[in-house]
Order: sequence, then C-alpha cells, then structure tokens
Amino acid sequence: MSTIVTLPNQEEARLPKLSYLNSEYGLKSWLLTGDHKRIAMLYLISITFFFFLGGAFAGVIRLELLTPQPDLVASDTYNKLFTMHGVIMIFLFLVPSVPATVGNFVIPIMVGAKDLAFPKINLLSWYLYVAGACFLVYALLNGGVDTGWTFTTPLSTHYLNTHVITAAMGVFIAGFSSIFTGLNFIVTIHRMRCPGMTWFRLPLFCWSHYAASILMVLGTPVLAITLVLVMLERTVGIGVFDPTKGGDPLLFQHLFWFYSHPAVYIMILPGMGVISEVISTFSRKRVFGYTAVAFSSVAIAVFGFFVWAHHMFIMGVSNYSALVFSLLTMLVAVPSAIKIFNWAATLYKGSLTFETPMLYAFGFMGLFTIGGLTGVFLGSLGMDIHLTETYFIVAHFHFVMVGGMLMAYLAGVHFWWPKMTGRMYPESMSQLAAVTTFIGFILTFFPQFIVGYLGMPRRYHAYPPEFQVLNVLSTAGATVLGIGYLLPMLYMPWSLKYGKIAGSNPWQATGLEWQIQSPPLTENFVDIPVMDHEAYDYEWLAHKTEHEVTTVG
Amino acid sequence: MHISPVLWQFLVHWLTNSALFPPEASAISPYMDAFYFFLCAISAVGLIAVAILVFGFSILYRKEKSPVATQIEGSTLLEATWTIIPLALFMICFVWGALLYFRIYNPPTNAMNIYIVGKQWMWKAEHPGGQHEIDSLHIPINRPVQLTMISQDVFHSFSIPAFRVKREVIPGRYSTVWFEATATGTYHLFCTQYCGTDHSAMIGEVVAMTPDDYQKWAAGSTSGASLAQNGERLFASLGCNSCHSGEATARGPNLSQVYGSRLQLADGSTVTANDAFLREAILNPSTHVMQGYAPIMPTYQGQVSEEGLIDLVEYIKNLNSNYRIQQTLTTSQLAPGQAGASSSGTPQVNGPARAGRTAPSVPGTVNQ
Amino acid sequence: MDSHAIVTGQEQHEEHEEHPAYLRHHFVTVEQQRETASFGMWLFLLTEIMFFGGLFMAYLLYRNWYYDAFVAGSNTLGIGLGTTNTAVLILSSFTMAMGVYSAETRNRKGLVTFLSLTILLGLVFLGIKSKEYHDKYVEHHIPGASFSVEDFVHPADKRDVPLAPDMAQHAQLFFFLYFAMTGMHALHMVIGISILFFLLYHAWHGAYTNGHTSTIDNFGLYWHFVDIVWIFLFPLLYLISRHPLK
Amino acid sequence: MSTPTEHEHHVVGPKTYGAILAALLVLTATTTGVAYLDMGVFNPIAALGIACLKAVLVILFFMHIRYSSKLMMLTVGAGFFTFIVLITMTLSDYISRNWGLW
Repeated sequence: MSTIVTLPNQEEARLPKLSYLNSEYGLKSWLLTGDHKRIAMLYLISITFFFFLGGAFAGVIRLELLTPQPDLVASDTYNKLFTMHGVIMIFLFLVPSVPATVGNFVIPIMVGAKDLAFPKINLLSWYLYVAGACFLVYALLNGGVDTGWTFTTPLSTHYLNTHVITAAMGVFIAGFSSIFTGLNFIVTIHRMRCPGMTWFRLPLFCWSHYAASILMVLGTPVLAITLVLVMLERTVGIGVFDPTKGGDPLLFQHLFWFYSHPAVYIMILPGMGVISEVISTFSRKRVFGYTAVAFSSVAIAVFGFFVWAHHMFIMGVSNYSALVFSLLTMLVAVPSAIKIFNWAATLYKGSLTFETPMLYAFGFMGLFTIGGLTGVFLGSLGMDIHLTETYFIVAHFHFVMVGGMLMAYLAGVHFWWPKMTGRMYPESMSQLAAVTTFIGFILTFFPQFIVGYLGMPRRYHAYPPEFQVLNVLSTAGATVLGIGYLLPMLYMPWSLKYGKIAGSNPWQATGLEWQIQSPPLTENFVDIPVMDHEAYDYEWLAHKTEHEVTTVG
Repeated sequence: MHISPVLWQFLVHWLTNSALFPPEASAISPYMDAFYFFLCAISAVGLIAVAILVFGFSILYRKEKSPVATQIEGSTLLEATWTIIPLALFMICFVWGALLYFRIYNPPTNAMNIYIVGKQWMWKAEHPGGQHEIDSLHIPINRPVQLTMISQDVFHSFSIPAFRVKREVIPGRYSTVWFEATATGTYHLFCTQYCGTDHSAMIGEVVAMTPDDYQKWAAGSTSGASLAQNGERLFASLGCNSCHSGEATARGPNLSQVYGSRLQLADGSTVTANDAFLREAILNPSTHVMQGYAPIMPTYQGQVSEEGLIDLVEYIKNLNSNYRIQQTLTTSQLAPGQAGASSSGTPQVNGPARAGRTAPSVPGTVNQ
Repeated sequence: MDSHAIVTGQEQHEEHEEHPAYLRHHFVTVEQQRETASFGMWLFLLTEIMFFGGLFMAYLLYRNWYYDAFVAGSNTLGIGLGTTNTAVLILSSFTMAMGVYSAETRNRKGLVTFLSLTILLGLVFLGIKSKEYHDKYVEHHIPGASFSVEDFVHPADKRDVPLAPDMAQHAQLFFFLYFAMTGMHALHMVIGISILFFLLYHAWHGAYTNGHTSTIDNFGLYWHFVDIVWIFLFPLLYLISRHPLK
Repeated sequence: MSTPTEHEHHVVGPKTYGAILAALLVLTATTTGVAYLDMGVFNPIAALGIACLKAVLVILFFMHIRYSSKLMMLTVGAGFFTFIVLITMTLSDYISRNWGLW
C-alpha cells in the first residue's frame, strides 16, 4: 500500500486550443452564460471586489482604534463602518465565498456532470447577488447604515433614521442568491453523479458543500421573513418586535439567530471541504477516516440548527433553555475536533510538499483550532457572561471566519487556480503571501482575546486608555494582514498572462476535475466519465499516469 | 543600541499596563478566572497537540525524507479516542460553566436592591433610599447587591468587567444581576450591547466603598424622598388607591404584603408577585387579573415612566399594612381637585377614555 | 426510458442525437431531467415552509401571550367566507392535479380547460379574500392609527363583555399577523395565477402535451403547496380560537 | 442519473384525484363544524389534526409523494422537521421562562 506520485513535467504542458474561456467571446457570452465555470468566474470577480471594500472598512476601523480617543471619524461614521464591514463581509463575501466560486467551478466536475442541475438558476443566483449588492451599495452611498450587521430590534426598527430598509432588502435578496446556490448543489450532488460515483466515492469537498447547502436552503428563508418583518415594523409599525405594543424583541433574536448561527456553518463547512482536498493532495494520501470526516460535516449541519440560542445567554432566555442550548453547543464542537485530528492524521506517513495551498491549510488548522476552542469558552454558560459582547467574541469569530474560512478560501483559489485559468501562480511569491497573512492575522487578532477578557466591549468607538497597547498591536497586525491580502491581488492577475502553463494535473491530485484539461471545456467532459475507484485513490492515479502519456480531454 | 523615545515610551506603557485579566473585585471573580484558566489550559493542550502533529509529521514525512506515501484507510479506535476525549472535556466545561452561570444569575435573598434604568446613552441608578445617580454606581463592599434593570428604549447591556458580571438590559422587561464587591476602588462600567450613535459613550464608573463610606455617601446624596415615598405620591396621583384601597369592598385587590406572595390568577395559573410581575400588572393589567376580580383596570402603558414604575414597585414592595394606603387615601380625598376624580374611578390620568367606557359597565367584583 | 444502468460515455454520445428537443445538454436521460426538476422544486418548497415558519412562530407565541385578544380577533372573522375559500382553493388544487393528469395523458384540450378552471378558482379565492379585507377595512380592523377596539368582546363571557382595553389593543397584533400571513399567501396566489396565464398560453400552443410535463408538474407542486399553507392558515386564523380555553 | 432510487413515473388518475377531493371537502366541512362545538383543549387539537390530515392527503396524492422515491419523502420530512425544530425550541424558551429562576 504505497504510492509514489511524480509531478508531471510542466515544460511539456500546452494550453488547450479550446476551453470554456475561449469558446465564446464578448460581454454577452459572459453575462448570459449558463456555464457554471463562467458563473464561478463572475462570482470570483464580484466577491473579490466586495472583499476589498469590506476590508477597506476594517482598515479604517483599525486606524480609528489606534488611539483611545474618538479622533479619526465621528461616532456615527464609525458605527456605519463596522455595520457595512459586517454586512458586506458576511453576506457578500463569506457566505458565497467558497461555494459560489470554487464550489461552483469544481462541484459539477467532481461529480462527473456537464453542468450544475439548473444552469439558469445558477446564473439567476449571481444576478440576485449583484442586485442585493446594489441595494447595499446604494445604502452605502446614501449615507450608510448603522444597525450593526445583526439588525437588532428595537434599535433598527425605531431608533435609527439611516437606510435600514434598503440594507435589509439587499440582505434579503442576497439571501435568495445563497438559497439558489445551495438548492443547485443539493440537486446536483443527488441527481447528476456520473455512473459509478457512489456517495462514498464523492470527494469530501462535495460532502461539506452538501451539508452547507442544507443549511442554506432551510435556514436562509427564516432570515428572509425576519427581515421582512423588520421592514414592515419600520414602515407600518406593526409591533411584532416592539415591546410597547406587546411584541417581544427577543423573538427577533430567536428568528435572526435561527439563521445566523447556521450561517456560521454555511461559511465554514465549504472551507473545511477545501482543506480536506488540499491536505490529501499534498500528502499524496487518502484522507484519514473518510467516513468520519464526511459524517462530521453532516453532523455539524444537523446540530447547527439546534444551538442558536447560545447567542442569547445573557439576553434573558430561560435558564432551562440556556442549559439545553449550551449542552448542544458543546456537542457541535465535537465534529470539528474530529475533522482537525483526522486531517492531522492524514499527514502521517504521507509524502508532504508545502506548496501555497498546503501552507494556507496549515494556517487554517492552527487558527481554526484556536477559533474553535475559544468557541467552547463562549458556549460555557458562566464564561459567556463575562466574554460575550467583548473583543473576545470579535477575536473568536475572526479566528473562525478570517483565520479559518478566508485561509481556506485562499487555499482553494490557489489550489484550483491552475484548473480555472490553465496557468500556475508564482509559487515563492504566494508562499510569502501565505506566511505574511498568517503572521499578520495572529498579530491582529490574538491581542483581541486579551483585551476582550480585560473587558473592552465590541463596537466601541472610544475606549479606556489602558487598552491602547493591545489595540496598537492589533492595528499593526492589520497592516501586515492587509499586505498579505493585497499580494495575491498583484500576482494572480499577473499569472493570467505570465504564469507557467499548468497542464491538466499539476498537483497530481485524484479528483475528476484534475483528469480533464485545464482550463476545462465548456462541457467539462467529452464523454461522461465512469468512476471506478474510491476518492483519493493515489494508486489508481499512479497506475493511470504510468499508462497514459497524454491527458484525457 | 538606540531605541527611539517613542518606542521606549510605548514599551514602558505596555509593561505597566500588561494585565492579562481585569482586577478581581467581586466574590465571583476568582471562580470565573479559575474557569478561564482551566479553559485556557485545555485550549493550550489542544493547540499544542495539533501543532506537534502537524509540525512533527511535516518534518518526518516531507517528500525528501518520505518519497513514498503509505495509504491508510483510517482507524476507528483512534477516531473514537479523539471523539471521546474532546467530548469529555467539553462536558466538564459545560457543567462547570452551568454551575457558574446559576451562581451569577441567582441572587441571594438578602441582597440589597438597586434599580438601573438604561437609556440612549446613559445609565441611571436609583437606590431605594432615593439616591439618584447618572453613569455611576456607588455600592458597599462585602454585601450582595442585586440590580433590577430595565431599558427605556433599546437593548443595552450592563457590564462590570472587574466583577465579571454582565446582563442584557431589555426594554419592557426587568432583568437582574447580582454581585458582591470585595475590594474598594473605582471600576469600569460599560454598555456592551450596541445601542446607537454614542454606544461607546455609555460608560460609567462603579465605586465600591467600605460600608461606612457608603452610609456616608448615601446620607449625603439623598434627594430627600425615598423611592417608596415617591411611589406613594405617584400611587395617589394616578388614583390607584381608589380601587386598591385595601378595604373589603374595594374593586382592586389588597396590595399590602402582596410582594413575594403566590397569587392565584383569573386564568387559573399561579404566579409569584415579584418586581417583574408588579410592573407587568400595571402595564398589562388584563393578563394579570387576580382570581375574583374583574378585568377593569386600565393600562398605564405610556403614562408612567420607567422611573415612575420603579417607584410604584418599590412602594408596593414596602407595603406592610393597609395603614399607608388608607393614609394616602385620606390625604388624596382631602385634596380638593381629586376628591371627585378618585370616587368616579377615573382620576386625572390622561387618556383612559376607554377605561371610562369599560369601568361602569362592569359590576365591582365579578366572580367568574 | 430508464437507461441509466451503466452507460459508458461512448454509448451515451451516440444516443445523444435521438433525444427529444427539450432534453437539456447536461442531462443524460429525460427521466433524470424530470426527477432533477421535481427535486429542485421540492427543495424550493422547503424554503417556502421555513419562510412561512417565521410567521407561524410569531403567531403561536403571541397567541399564547394574548389569548383573549386573539380569540376576540378571530371571532370577528367571517367563518363562512373562510370555509368557502378553503373549498374553492381545494377545488382549484383538484383542477390543477387534473391539469397535470391531462398533460401526462397528452390531452391538450383537457389541459387548457383545467388550467383555465384553476385560474378561475384562484381568482374567485382572491375575490373572496379582497371582500374579507374590505370588511376589515370597513370595521376599522386594520392595524394602525384608525384601529378600533370597539368590537372585541371577552370570549369567556357570554354577555358580550368588552375586552379590557389593554388586551383589546393586542388584537392589533392578531390582525397584523392575519394580514401578514394571508397577505403573504395571497401574494403567492397572485404569482401563481400569473404563471398560470403564461402556462395557459403555451398549453394552448401545444406545449406540455408532447411528453415533456415537467413544467406543469412542478407548477402543480407549487400550487398545491400554496393550498397546504392555506389549509393551516384557515384553522389557525378562523377556527381554533372560536372557543376559549378554560 | 446514478442513484438507483428512480421510479417509473407514475400517472395518478382522475379517480384518485376525485376521491381525495371528496375527502378534503368532507374534512373541511368537519373542521368548520367541529369549531362550533366547545371541546376546550381539544378544539385546537382537532382543528390542527384535521389540517395535518388534509395536508398529508394533498402531499401524498396531489403532489405524488406516495409514488415518489424515498429521497423525496425524506426531503419533505426534513422540511417539516426543521420547521418543528424552529417552533418547539423557540417556544420551549418562552414556556420555561415562567418556571422561574429555580
């Protein structure tokens, strides 16, 4: 049971004559495309734009927090900055990040299909994303919103006169974009698998997307109706969330977190899928305990629906409820622990190389471990009292979302970049970017754990001077982090023209997507493939490369 | 080596402010910190375990050293190990956390009560003795203090990091928190729930004093009338005493010694008359009708401020006999402008036109 | 029809030309396409369940809190109109199902007839609904400044005792939820009827009766789902509060 | 296409539809009639029970779930399950609030 995988000689690789990139030309052929790969590229471009927009807001926030005094921007502006940062990063970046770009690109190929089940709905979901984004940008240009991304009532309904309705509308529409993406994935994974592609031959990337899609389809509508009620409350004054009219503001919290907690798993699960692929590929080894990793994704999705009230422990939910939700929260932490250890065990007796995606994956494992374990702090009832609503929680979810998800996203983009574009990114440059990001991240967010335990509340524009040292560290780290994120923006476009030609399988990975040409044909496969081996079967791959001189497609 | 003065200042500043946790100034703080260190230890162990695995394997099995990957399916035993060990640890965290939670949120019966009203963007504290404070809270040490809190507008959150306590302050509902300060000093008070423009200015200080100093402070800053006395005045001016007169034929229930007792409601349920119940009964009387009484009380929603409600609650709390009500009744009847009003059942409260229509059509006491 | 066993790529490629025009390129068989579409439709309906779920949640909570107000509010709704509307909607569901049947048996005339009947019944439903809305408007039962609490009597009392004013105010919550839920439902009906007109136009020109019934099938699912929502709204809003709990 | 759960497409006939229609109309009449009886707690139970029955009939026959694959049944089940999670877990908070601070 041992495999030697030799990397192909890329000197011989040539770009294919025909691919999805050059099958048609013109703006119209992109904007009206049904091709999942082109839609993925549309998403990639729009998501990158909003990532840097949201990042710019974060930059100003960190700059403001350099000094304890409220001296850079006014309070209102500051509130709008963190609101727009949260809304854009969550609804326009994190939720669609991996699924809509990388997932959209590779899932149909991974399952051996020519496209997603509903290509037009896939395109529609991008247009919905853009429409939602337009609403948010409109709200932004017209003075912004300062509700915080949580739209907490009664603040958002009765006490603010900013563009809450426009922003809520934007989130509402973007939510439907996410619903349709999830719906498409579920149907595709169920119905479009090629012959021989059984459930347990699917790459783990598909499993994690499947789990995340369930959450998108069942959770997002609850957010939609909640936002509709917020809009109605603001316009007509219906009183459902208004205590003076007999409504209960806590009902809003329940409904909101019913979506927004599973949303955390919508964001992180696809990232976990990327890590499974990357770790396996760069250790040339089957993922340790495939079934456990696959089912832990599903377990996270299912348990993810039972834990939402842990966001409300200090808000006056009943003690009994708090107890149950805390217990379930502890349970949902276990599948994540399983994944981390299984990935670590995958490295055992592998043949490791450390290309950029692998470095990002290591970053993910370290940072997500910290993020996950600090989640246990917050899930423990007593500790939550002191830590919630402080910078500790800010640090916690940035470790999970930025340290975890963003690392996974970058790992995924680098990993599949040769497949998407047919060219390699510059390796040493990107390794530098990965290391910079990691160092910058730790420097930015680790001090926030300490300042959080010291009691600094989140969303504070000005703070007591004794917290300044840690905040200065954090801002300094943010600068490094910013550079780490800007680097790919420089070398990725550069590689489009000057990158080395990748060939069909530069990493010698086993997924179906690596067995076809890069960039793929519009139809992905000339003939529908037949799957005759397990996922991550490197012996099959070694055998195949021995017998085939040229690649398929 | 030359260190620039700015950097030097920065380092000095850092070293003098390098606390990793806030001062332990309440009885609960050591328990919280102990739990925190336990959690930190677990995290450190977990992180180090992952780091050792990742770095160890990276060195041992890098391609130069291990050109051949050995395919391994998995190991149920190993997977079970790293399922059960984290689960056990998390369960310990759960139990420990739950115990701490109930310790923090269940006040002892002998706690002294202070009322807190949160509004955009200030904290108002009302001591039973009639001391009013804004953005500051004076408390004695070594004595459990319970805060009964409510918000006038949006969600706020009352947080004293040095005491390790925090609780959401909710509009329309009392929430409580308690602590026992152990060290004198001045501590931060934060609003930690985002509440609008000046959220970060909704801060204050908590002054923990020796009991003697507290007595002195309380004597020096009283406004003259206790909350109960204010409540008594309000009780009379709203005309509450016309029904809640404590007489056997009265249309409303007798309120003396009602606080803390179990009440039988008209819908068959029983409730304990605590602060929250009293407040609700004033604002939404018809959902809290006592057995044997008709739902004729008008609502006072929007007519009494939260401070006024606190006064009323504090007054009813301290009603040990009917003596005071009857006293009030006499004085209000003596007052010329109110004599007629209190007998007709609609005193000078604004707006209860509906009550005027409702009240006469119902006999005084209807047994359902 | 069911040729999915193990189709090797080559065979599949050869078959390609024989496929009917409505088979899209990325599906292998008609059956796969049909099942895929109906699975997708069902997933969409799941999102609809959760969408209405939020409203049902709010309704159940406030019904528990302000029971008397909800009973009083419910008692002012016309149970006759409600029952009629339920029957109309069930009938329309039946005609829709028959439409699907006609499409499957390639009966163009039948399909056109049943689709027209469904549209008609849908419009009747909306007509009755707007009559009810109008009644509410006349009675000042639309939540807001002009809301009148006059008509709400205490349900436990046989002598038409008016509801305590603070409780009567909470009837606004009932009516808001009534309008939100039935309004959201009516919105789905309006969308459904618009799509029906579109389908009718194509059915007239012979679409859907050529063996490709997916579109009609899936629209049928949607229409039945809207019917199910009403099946729950009817007892919740009109019926279960008729008699107060003791 | 690879899932072996695909079924021969089943065409449901007018007879079945007619019978279901009749059942639904009868149930509607029943539920309205029952609403006029005072049965205390059983009023809501009866009304919602009948509604569930009607919904099940529509789902099984009009929506063809009776003739569909297990996957479809599971899908429908998952939807209602999540709906019930939302309702029960939220209401459990509200209901247990009155149990006091133990």
